[in-house]
Amino acid sequence: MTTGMKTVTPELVREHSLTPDEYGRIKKLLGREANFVELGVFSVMWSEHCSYKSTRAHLKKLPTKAAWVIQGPGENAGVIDIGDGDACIFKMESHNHPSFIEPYQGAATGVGGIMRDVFTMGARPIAMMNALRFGEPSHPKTRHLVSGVVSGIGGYGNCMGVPTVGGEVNFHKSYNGNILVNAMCVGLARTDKIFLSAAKGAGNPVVYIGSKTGRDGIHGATMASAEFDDASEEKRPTVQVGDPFTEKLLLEACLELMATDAIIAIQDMGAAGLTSSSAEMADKGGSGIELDLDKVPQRETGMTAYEMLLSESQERMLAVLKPGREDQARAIFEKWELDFAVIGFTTDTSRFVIKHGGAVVADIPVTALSDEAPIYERPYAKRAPVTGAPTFDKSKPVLASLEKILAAPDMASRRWVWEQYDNSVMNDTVQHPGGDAAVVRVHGTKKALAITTDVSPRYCRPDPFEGGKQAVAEAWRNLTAVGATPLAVTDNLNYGNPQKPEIMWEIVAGIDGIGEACRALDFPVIGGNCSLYNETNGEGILPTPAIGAVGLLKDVTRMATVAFKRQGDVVILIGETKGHLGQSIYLREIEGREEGAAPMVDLAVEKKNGDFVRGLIASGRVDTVHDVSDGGVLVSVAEMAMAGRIGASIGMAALPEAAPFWFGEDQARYVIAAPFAEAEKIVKEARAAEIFVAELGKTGGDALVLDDKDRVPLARLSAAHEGWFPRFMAGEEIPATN
Amino acid sequence: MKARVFVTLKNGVLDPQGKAIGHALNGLGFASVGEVRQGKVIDLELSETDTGKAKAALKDMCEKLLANTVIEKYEIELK
Amino acid sequence: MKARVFVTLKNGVLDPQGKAIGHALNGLGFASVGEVRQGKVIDLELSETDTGKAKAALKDMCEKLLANTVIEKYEIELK
Amino acid sequence: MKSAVIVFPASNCDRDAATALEQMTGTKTLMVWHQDSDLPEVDLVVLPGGFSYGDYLRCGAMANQSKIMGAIKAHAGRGGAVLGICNGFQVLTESGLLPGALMRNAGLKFICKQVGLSVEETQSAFTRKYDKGQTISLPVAHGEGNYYADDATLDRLEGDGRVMFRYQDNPNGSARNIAGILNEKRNVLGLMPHPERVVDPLTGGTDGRGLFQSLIETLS
Ligand SMILES: Nc1ncnc2c1ncn2[C@@H]1O[C@H](COP(=O)(O)OP(=O)(O)O)[C@@H](O)[C@H]1O
Ligand SMILES: [Mg+2]
Repeated sequence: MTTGMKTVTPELVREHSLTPDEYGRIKKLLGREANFVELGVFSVMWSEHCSYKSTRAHLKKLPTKAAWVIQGPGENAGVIDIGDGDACIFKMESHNHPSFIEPYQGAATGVGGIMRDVFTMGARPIAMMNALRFGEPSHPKTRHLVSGVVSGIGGYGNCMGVPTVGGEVNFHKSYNGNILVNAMCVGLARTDKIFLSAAKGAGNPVVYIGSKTGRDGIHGATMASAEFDDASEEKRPTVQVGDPFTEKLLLEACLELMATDAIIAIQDMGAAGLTSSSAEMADKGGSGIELDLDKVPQRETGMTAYEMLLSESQERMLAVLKPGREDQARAIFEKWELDFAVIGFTTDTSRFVIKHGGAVVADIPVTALSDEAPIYERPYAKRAPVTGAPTFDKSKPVLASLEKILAAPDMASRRWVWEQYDNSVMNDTVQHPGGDAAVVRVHGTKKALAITTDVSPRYCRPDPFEGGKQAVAEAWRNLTAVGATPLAVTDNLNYGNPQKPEIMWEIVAGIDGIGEACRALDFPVIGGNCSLYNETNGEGILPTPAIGAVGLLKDVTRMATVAFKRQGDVVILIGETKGHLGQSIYLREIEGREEGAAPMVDLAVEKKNGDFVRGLIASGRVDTVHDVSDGGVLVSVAEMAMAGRIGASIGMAALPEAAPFWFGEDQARYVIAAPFAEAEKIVKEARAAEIFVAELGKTGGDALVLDDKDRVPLARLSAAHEGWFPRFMAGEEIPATN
Repeated sequence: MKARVFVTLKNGVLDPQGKAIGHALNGLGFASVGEVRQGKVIDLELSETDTGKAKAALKDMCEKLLANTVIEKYEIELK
Repeated sequence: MKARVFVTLKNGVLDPQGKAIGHALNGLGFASVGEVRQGKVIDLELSETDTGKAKAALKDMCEKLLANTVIEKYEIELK
Repeated sequence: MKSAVIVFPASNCDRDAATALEQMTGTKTLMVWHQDSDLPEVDLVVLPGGFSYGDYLRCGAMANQSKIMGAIKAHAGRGGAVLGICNGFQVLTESGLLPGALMRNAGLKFICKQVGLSVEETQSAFTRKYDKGQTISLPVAHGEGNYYADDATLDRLEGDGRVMFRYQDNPNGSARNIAGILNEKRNVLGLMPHPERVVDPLTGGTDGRGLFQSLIETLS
């Protein structure tokens, strides 16, 4: 038996990404030098990923409470009450780095990981979303990465039989060397059947379930260690391979076990595998834990304690059972042909004790790995937000600009992407990808969940605070636009290196912006994930705080979609248009510049306008709504027309300048369509409520007609909108910009 | 010239397919079957006549396209 | 004993994957590449020590599970 | 009509099939585990969609080795109705209950979308409620739905009136646009599109109802 033990030197400490100060703290907590295994354990538990050491102090400022919140941040996923004893459990997580190295497996295991976070809490996953950012389309790696990531997400999610119902895709050069793959999973459980990770009590069996442990994904920081030198490169893959088949069995087996009352606590093995799952469970339960690694099911021979503790093999879970229930649990896992082993027990010593080959190889106070982990108030340097309104060429014809925008990489239809995802399995998908929010029915009821992910990174660079606010507001707006009551948020904060004061400021301001919006909109944050150090060659990505959000439709038949439904409906714009072109899609795609202030969100107006629109949908008066976001009003109208295959004739009298009105990205706006009589009433009511409202025109025909004079056939717009993605992926088109 | 390229997962990389096949074979009563690994075999016709050049080109093809060297290894056979 | 099984598409059965690979290789500038066919290679560890028995068992495995003889053919190699 | 849905490891449209059947028949659907060796007494056996055994090796190949397959073959042999949807169709071709094979989509990508189908034959327990030549819209969701058979087999299928559905705009490269076929005795149907996903206007339409109504009328 190789113990894998070696002496801890300053060099080794550094290789584990721990600072000398941090190691000093470790020695103090242990009252002695750490051994090699312990050093490995500390390095992963005190890593940014597990300890949130740069962001923890700031994340505390986010609002996390509401009457409907059952579980806020801190568990594997957040939980909200959606009435009738039903709970909705959801979370979003990044798999950025692995997806850049190996797009298919990186994205696939990202999907698998977030699903485990959700089903470990007792939920059956019912919907997946993904927020993707790639480098500019002309970058030589982009197409390969898009192709691999999309098929990886599909490969895993489709096999699991969980519909992937939406997401985002952006292209920007800041992601050339660092793509973002954020996956979100939404599940359903009963409020009285939610499983937490607190391993309370002593003497309870700790069981290992799922796949065997191999040398997968052992932390890159440890790669240089001599212990591995004899083995070939091949022995230490840094990228994990996903096995969705096993995950599907694991899901069914866990839900079957959860239907019994045998479980005290359960947690998936995610980052830092066995180490973090066991340490976190003991920490939350206020107990100690003792594991015998010889009992861990192993895929390879000769694995050291260090390797087993740090392995990130996928499709594994750890559970603490009530004593005496081992056989009941084992029978379930054997039926599903999964590994099952009792590998330890809880203790009352508050220590994390690991045995291997009969010897104790690690013995650490549990709190040293959790509460005592360092927290940094990293210095940050405020950068003045970019201000000012950009200039633009007033002579550009509006409809030609529209056509160009609809075919821009960030604006073109994502059909190529979502047709590779099974978005209707489980038979409850009411709104498929392509609308403002996905809508998924709560099985067997008339309720439904609305789900969206949003952020506009191009606003977050010039103004991280407003950008953070805007991401939340847009998510809230997208849920509102289908008629749902927005309930809660999960965030995925993707930023650069927090040790750079300017980046740290982007993080702090972003969190502040998110917090302010969530408070104003009564939209608590119930979970999230931070992905920092997203940089290549010292260049950070655009700040990308992705917001995943869920809302509730009490009656799914009272719902709105973006498609125009009737000829002759009046098209109405709700919300004020000042014509904000700073950082807009128009400016970037038509003028070729990224300039000016990001749009400001007035949260009070946002709430007022949104509540008004939602009221119209809920009362059954309006069934056609689209929010106004990227590209502005004209893009929204065009999307509604293309979706419904019904044209429109619109116009605005006495516009001083056309482009700001049609393409400006002012916030808190919606386009709705309703039959004439209803529309008249709506306009009156809006005015009475002091909500900006404007009649844009009427639906009908097969073209978009502007100001009764310019027209463009819908078929032409659709061809432009649908054409770009498939052409790009076929290698037929590599645009120079963006 | 004909060439055959084998692309297989590196040792230590999980092979879910191989695992499932092994399991299924055991289930069918083939008790003697131990570990199973699945890979790809790619047969190519080459107009190249120089063996050395062909080998070099094939290596290049493997590195660039045929194998994902993050998780896979390859072998080249000329016939 | 180690065995290697090749499962490839029968001649005449269209192989879109092979075609796509050939196309991509040509696109990468490997002009000498003609037809490409992709198949599977399955490596098995067998505890069986009798070659004859192993071969028979492998044939049986191919017929029962490893190959779909409607579209595929197989070759067995013992090492 | 009493029906059973077979559950293989990683079947994932099993619940969808059961729900659709329950909605259409008003009776409970029985779920049968792949390890069982007997079928309950039912009129219809459904092999559902999904990724049995992860679609590893070949779609449907490992599911075809399940214990329950013996009972399914016996049921089919007695003239009992068998419906294989998507992965279920793949299991049926692997088992030899239906001819041909389902290969990787010609475009090499998984495809999930609503497709137009023409109902080619109405002389069957599965399609009698449709009109001959009727166009219906059903979703497909598969990576390997490219139907292949040699020309002689294809000619025979067509000659016998056993091609039940054809794609109007072939999404996967299937020979002769075939989306669904019957066996010789006309009691086993396999198809790639998902009729069970279109029985509710809220979630995609009602064009799949005709198939279940046909079965109910024939088998009840
Ligand atoms: N990665 C993706 N996966 C699935 N669907 C996607 C993805 N990206 C975008 N979509 C879908 O395409 C539609 C348009 O996306 P987007 O323009 O980001 O919408 P919005 O501006 O309303 O947030 C949405 O329905 C979205 O869910
Ligand atoms: Mg929207």
